[in-house]
Amino acid sequence: MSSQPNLPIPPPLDLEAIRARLDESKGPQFWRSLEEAAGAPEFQAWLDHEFTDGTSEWSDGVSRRRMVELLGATLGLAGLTSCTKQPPEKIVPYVTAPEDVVPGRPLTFASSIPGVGGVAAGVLVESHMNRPTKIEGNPEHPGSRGGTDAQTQAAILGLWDPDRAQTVLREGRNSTWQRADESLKLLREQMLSRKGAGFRLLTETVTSPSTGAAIKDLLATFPEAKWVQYEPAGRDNARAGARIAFGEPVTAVYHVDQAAVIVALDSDFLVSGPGAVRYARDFADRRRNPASGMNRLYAVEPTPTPTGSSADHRLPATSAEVEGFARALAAELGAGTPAATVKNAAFLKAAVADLAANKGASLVIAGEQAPPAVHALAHAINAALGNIGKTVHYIDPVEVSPADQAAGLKELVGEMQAGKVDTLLIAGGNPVYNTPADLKFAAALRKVKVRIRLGEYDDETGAVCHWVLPMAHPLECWGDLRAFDGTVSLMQPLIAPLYEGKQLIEVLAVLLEKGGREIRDVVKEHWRAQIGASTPHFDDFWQKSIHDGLIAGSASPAKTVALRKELAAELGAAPAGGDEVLLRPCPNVQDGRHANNAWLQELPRPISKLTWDNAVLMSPATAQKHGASNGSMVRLANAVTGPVWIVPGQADGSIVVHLGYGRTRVGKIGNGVGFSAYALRTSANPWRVLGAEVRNTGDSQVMAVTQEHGSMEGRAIVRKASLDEYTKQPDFATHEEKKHKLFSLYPEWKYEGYSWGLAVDLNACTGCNACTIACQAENNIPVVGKDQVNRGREMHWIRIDRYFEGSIDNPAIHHQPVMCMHCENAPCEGVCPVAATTHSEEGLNQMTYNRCVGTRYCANNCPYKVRRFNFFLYSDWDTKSLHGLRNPDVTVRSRGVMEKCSYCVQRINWARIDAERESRRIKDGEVVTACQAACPSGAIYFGDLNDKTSQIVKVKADTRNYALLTDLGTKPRTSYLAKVTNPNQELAPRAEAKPAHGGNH
Amino acid sequence: MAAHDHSLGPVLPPVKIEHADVVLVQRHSNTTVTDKIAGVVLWSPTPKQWFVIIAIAFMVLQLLPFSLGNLVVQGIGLWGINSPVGWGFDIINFVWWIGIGHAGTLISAVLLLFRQEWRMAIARFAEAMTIFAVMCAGLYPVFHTGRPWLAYWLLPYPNTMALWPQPRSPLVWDVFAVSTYATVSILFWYVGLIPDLATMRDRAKGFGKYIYGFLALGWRGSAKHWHRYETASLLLAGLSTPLVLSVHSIVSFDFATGLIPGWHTTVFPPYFVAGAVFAGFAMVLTLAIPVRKWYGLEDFITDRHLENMAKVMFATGMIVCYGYFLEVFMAWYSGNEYEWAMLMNRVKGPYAAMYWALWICNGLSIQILWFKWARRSTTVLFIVSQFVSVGMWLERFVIIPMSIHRDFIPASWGMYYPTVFDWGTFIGSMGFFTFLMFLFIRGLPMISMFEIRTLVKRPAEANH
Amino acid sequence: MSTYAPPQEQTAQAQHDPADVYGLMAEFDNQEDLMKACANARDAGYKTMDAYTPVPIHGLTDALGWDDNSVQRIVFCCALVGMSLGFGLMYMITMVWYPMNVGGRPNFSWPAFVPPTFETTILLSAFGAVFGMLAMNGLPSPYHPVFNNPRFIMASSDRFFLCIEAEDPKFDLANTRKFLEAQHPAEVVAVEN
Amino acid sequence: MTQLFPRNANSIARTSILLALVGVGGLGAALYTVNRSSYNSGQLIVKEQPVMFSHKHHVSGIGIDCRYCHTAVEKSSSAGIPPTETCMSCHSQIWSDAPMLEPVRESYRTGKSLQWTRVHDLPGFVYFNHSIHVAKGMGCEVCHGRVDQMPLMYQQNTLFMEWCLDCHRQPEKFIRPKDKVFEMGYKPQGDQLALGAKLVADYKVRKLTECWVCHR
Repeated sequence: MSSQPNLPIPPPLDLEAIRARLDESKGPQFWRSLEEAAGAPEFQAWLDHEFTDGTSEWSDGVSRRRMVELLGATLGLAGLTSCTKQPPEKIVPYVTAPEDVVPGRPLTFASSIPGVGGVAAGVLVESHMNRPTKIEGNPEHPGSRGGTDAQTQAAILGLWDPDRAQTVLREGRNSTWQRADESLKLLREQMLSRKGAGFRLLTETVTSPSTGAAIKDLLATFPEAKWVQYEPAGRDNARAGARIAFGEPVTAVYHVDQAAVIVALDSDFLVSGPGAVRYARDFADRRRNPASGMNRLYAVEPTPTPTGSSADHRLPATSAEVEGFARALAAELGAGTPAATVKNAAFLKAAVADLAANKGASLVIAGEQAPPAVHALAHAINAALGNIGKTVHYIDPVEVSPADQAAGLKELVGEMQAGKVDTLLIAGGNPVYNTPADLKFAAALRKVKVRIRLGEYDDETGAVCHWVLPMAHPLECWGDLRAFDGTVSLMQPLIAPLYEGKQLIEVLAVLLEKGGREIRDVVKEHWRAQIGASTPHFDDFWQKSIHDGLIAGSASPAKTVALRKELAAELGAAPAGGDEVLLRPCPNVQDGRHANNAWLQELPRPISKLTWDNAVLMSPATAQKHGASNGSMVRLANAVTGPVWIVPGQADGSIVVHLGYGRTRVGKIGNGVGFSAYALRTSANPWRVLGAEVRNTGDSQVMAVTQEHGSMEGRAIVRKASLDEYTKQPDFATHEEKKHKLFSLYPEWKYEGYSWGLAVDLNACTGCNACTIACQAENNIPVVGKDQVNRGREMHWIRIDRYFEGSIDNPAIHHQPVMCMHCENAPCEGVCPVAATTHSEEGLNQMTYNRCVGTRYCANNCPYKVRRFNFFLYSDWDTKSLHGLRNPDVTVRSRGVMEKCSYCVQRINWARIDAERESRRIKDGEVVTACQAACPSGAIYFGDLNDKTSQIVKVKADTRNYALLTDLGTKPRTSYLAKVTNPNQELAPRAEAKPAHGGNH
Repeated sequence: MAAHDHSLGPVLPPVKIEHADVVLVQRHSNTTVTDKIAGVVLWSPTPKQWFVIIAIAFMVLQLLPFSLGNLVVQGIGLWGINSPVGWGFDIINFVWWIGIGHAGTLISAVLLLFRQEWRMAIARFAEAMTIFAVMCAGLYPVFHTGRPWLAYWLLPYPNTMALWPQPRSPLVWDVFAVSTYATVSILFWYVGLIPDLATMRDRAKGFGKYIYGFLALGWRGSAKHWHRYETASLLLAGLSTPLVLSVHSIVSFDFATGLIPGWHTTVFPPYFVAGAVFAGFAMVLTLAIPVRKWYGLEDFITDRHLENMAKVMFATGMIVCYGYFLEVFMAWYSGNEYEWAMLMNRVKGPYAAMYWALWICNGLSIQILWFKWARRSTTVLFIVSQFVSVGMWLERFVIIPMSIHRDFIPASWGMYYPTVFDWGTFIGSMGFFTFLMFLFIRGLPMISMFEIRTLVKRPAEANH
Repeated sequence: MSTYAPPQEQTAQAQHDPADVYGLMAEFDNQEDLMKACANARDAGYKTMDAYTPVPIHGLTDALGWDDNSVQRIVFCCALVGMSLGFGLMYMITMVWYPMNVGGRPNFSWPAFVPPTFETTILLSAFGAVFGMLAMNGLPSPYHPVFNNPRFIMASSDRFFLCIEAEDPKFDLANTRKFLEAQHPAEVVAVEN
Repeated sequence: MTQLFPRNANSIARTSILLALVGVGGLGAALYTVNRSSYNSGQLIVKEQPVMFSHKHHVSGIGIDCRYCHTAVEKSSSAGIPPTETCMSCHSQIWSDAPMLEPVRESYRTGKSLQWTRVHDLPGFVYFNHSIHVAKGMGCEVCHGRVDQMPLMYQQNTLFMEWCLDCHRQPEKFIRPKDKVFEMGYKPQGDQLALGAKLVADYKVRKLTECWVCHR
């Protein structure tokens, strides 16, 4: 049926693709006839732009479509009538059937994907006929426990991205790997003669032991050669902090579940940074049941993060104030550092008291971008509190070489400037784009005689290199990586490289004249050498490890560390305060590596809900000071110009700008989205620009934001209470609405068989967006582009509503994932004139796309506004590679039909069929929705409400359980567990929030 | 026949009769009635205004195929609708046009039941307006669907999917109501035309007489025919009266059966019907006032007609205002926070201007009709009519987009801005309407001759 | 006065072969005379006759001694059919052909069936009224002997006619003409068949 | 002479009305027929195939079980089309040089797949699962007909939604004992409806007629 084994690209007649084309719509047919009818080049261009990416090209809306309007109008009827019958469909069977591939049934393989800092995310990848289509977390993996973050979910789109570097380029002209290898061999000859002098290897952070070994091998063979690592959002500060504290760049591993009190210093540890996925789970485990040992989180941060919004107490603070707070905290807790003063003494006092009261059960976490001093202080405080070994332990750095990357890069550029570098091999990363502006990397690079680029995209760096070698996507690679706790996570390819991609270790092999070996074996042999001796039956062991996706028990052992006396001294003086511009990796595209990932570009940023743009984030007061409002363009330090976005709860005086935008050469999606903040960066101060001039240019720009209204209007939507209120009244969320009985004139429907229901624990939800992307990947949800988002037409089936509550300067921030409620009395169903949306015996609110004529009445009548409409042909029919990405079990919707969350009915159906075949009931946990599977903190529960033993039944029995707008009599199947915060009595509760009760009175 | 030519045209020169308080200026015989009205079509020179208007209408009409063509080809996204506002101009205009249609049926049916003589002069005209308005209205439900080529799925017909429409949906009710309304209106109109078509047949020259003759079905004014004819007309009137009430009630169900604040309102059916008549009479006046002038029909459409229409318009207008008051009152009285929020959004939300404009157009402007002189001044009536037409359009804007753009979950609130394609479709349909209306005036007797004849005082009566 | 001067030679009296005479037609210039003429004809025992007028005249059929209420009956039957068709359709769709759970409402949610049923009732009744009326009137009949009278075109404008048809048992070309001429008509002509 | 229309105009008028009515009815009937015709359903139409494969020969002639080639039918949604090697497992020995089989051998040599034309072609938005139907006692024959008597494969049934529903509403009319599923020309012992009712109960067959059973 589908692709043959080892065939790099799915064959043109991919069953799913054809199915997709045959999907109910006349759309694809029509477009085909339009193409045929009008083969004009500008037409092709138009089609490409409008539909291959279906993104920002929409932007100037109607006008840019003018050209085809008349033509379109005339072709209209032809297009519509010409497709009443299906074209004949081909079946392409295997020639030789591979083992254990059953046509139509997906297989799952364990693998790993490197995140920022090269730290592994353990994943399971679903593969349909050798087409990887969906990424899930690996429950066996310590860094995942089954959860994933948004980037990992979106990696699958990265794999199929049609804009990836597709072939070897030599000075911009197509070439071949064979040619490349030849010149690499020549290079090897030269290097041998000169001991590799003048050869430099520039990579991102390497945590892969086998690749590390190969590099070491290289450096051994060519002693004069040098290896430099650089990542713009690397962990330099963490390492530096560890050096100050312990004299060595150890990596800290936290046991968040062991901590009763946590202080996050400018740290978003629940969502970003190594181990975040695991930490989110551990953190949530201490909040799922408020009654038993709920933890308390203090967050001190410049700009609101998901972590900050999950905190019980949050203090907006400029980076200087954060450090000041850290110093004061350390001093108060007797870490032997000089005292310091802070703005908000009460907050400090409370935190200190709380920490002191929980020695050994408390935790202070410094953020990835926090200056080294803060890291050092955090270590010192944890030591002082006796947390080391309890809530935090230290391990040898997970990096192969924990070098100071900034320094390394600086030196390299110096050498390049000085012409000391003849050959530079840049593997991964994108230095021309993301190195600090003051280094003028591009200029220096031009001084290098031979510039070789191994990259996933022919990007900004590739543009100035002689050779551009396509790099394989992680899902096309064999390899090994280390997880946040050192666990060795194994990578296995899910598909042969789509575009001739190779991995660094293969290129090195050529230089080392060790080519020709299967990477699979290279990795295996590496580990045989490492642990083979100590492992009986290594081959079986290895087989199992590959199957599990990790080497069991390979987590790095805890290291005993001791604080250095010099710590206090080396902290240096407290930093100067004052207005600052802080640079932060974007929560979605991070340092820019995901800039061409349409899913991440269109994914609303967790707090601002912006899409397709980065912005100059300001507190309301700061914005006022600069006379700026949302969208007004400001010029920063006379270097970059960007639109302002006002963020309640941001620290006054701190302006935050996200990195990763303004890419000029990455692909159709990422080019020209936002502005590049790297221009503000200096190698000395990568994260902070002090006293940068801010000038309001007077013009403004439209921002595509998915939520225009941030207030709950006093309605009982997110219901919450403090721990005390909760203990006083456990059913605070519903006791109001319990007062009045809702009745119906109609008899109730009975649900005898299965009865599906879903619940979201608002106490666990951090608003990290993983579920939204997981849903998008699972259900073939299209991307619509900035202009369409602007018109309020985004398609996400799960929207995460973000509400501000309380003072505008430091509001409480609530996240609420809203998907279809599958109401038993669904308002949408009664109004559909063609019965395209009806109710199933199992209580699902069914949306039958192929019956929908698109009156949109259902969406109008949906009180939750969870229905999404295909106003245009949003699904991409034309890009072949994207057909490979699609989930064959879900119809690809076409123009003019409604769609919405289906509770992943395709998964329910598979489970039901498997169960029925064995004539048994579906077991609890057998059906896991995509969002539930992805959620790092395990906030989503799903199951059969008629199975009294199921988890969902227990969850819905919780006193916190409530449903939205029940007073409308819709009887939703989706419900929420009300939020309970654990404020410190010493501090006035953050939001002057008495619990918002159910019912509307 | 040979003797018959333009020189023998209108026998009575049009004379302005001051404040004729009669339904027919009594200087007519059956003959002159025939000559005057049939003459408009058959031999009187066509006023130049007719050419101007129909030319403009024809040009404007071109917007319709352009807008709809693109819509079908490229997608409904060309309109300004979005999530949460799934209905915009499409349904606004649908309701607006349907409403306008109602005046015709009301005049020809309800007034016939009440034996109102003044209906006779304007009925034909108003019924034609009904038909064309319904045709315009009918465009929207079809083209507002995401996949118009499948709109026929709303009809109950046996198919290989074994699927049927879903009769709980008000949209299905609409299909039944609107199609029935269109059919019955056309029948009613045609039946009314038959005797006059016979007259035209007997007056026309050349090929025209064959066309009229064909349409007249060989009507010969036999007493027995008249007998059954009158029975049928009476029955049709009796059927059309509940029909016309049901149609706009059902249209109002599209909203009243929804649960959106601002839609979920029990007062809708009566006040939609009243609003429909309100808008309809405004449109009748808009058309009647200039036409009567250009064709010198003051004898037949007298100031009495204008005044009566003004009175109906005024009365229905006041009912509509009562409806608005009731919405406000219920929002407060229900004590429901969503209802109240809905009202506040109307009063001071982003679209507040529309709401207040609505009050000015439909509430304030008609107050001048308290005065008799105003009710008899064509200028005043014409201007008020324009206000009312705009006002009734605004009412639908206030009800449809303004209710759904901010409903229950604040996070999903949004705004609605029409695009050029929204306007193109709307204005295009106006052109379509005007075009058809003026074709009708040129080709068929716009006033029912045989009914007017019944108003002619015969010498017998005229004497005493 | 009329806008017409129908050619005189055609209105000249001509002797007709009784076989191809449809009837005798008397022309009146006002409806009072017509009414009287009809009443007299009825009293004189004529049955098969008809009057032709440019306006509906109440009581004219009584004067002709003729009555009929077929249209009412047709409409009533159509109404019943329409109602049962409408409701039957709704019932079959929701209960028999494809019952499904729609928004938790019962399959037989009859209140929702009322509007469509109402509309079908009206629709069929209207058909009954219009097509019943035409059928009963034997329309369309583009050809009819009465049109043979050249002055009959005035019947659709301002003249009134009474035609006593040859079928009438009491019809006799000479006597009937005498009878009609006694009714002060503008003129009496024999209409060819 | 002021008659506008000739004497026969009346009869012409009335007949044309009659004809119009008949015409409208006829048009409806025509649409209905075309809609259900094999032109629309593809029923009973033999499609061009790269190799003239005869199910008749292989099934009734040689007696190969369906599952020998359609291996996935009990495990998966798709029954599975055999890889070339399955053909070659026999045809490397017998008919190993029949010109008719050249495409097969070529495919095996070159590793390029044979491209069959799909005979039972459901639209993309319909999700049919072979395994569950087979597991619940629904014989191949019920949908695919007497494959053992088809020299060239064609589509036995309309595959219209109404056709699916016919069985989904009354499985007892078609269900058979599990061990007879792959049997061609199966005849129920005794009354199908009685037996069917029993089997439906035994196999816990659900009458699934809701949308998401087939459309997702």
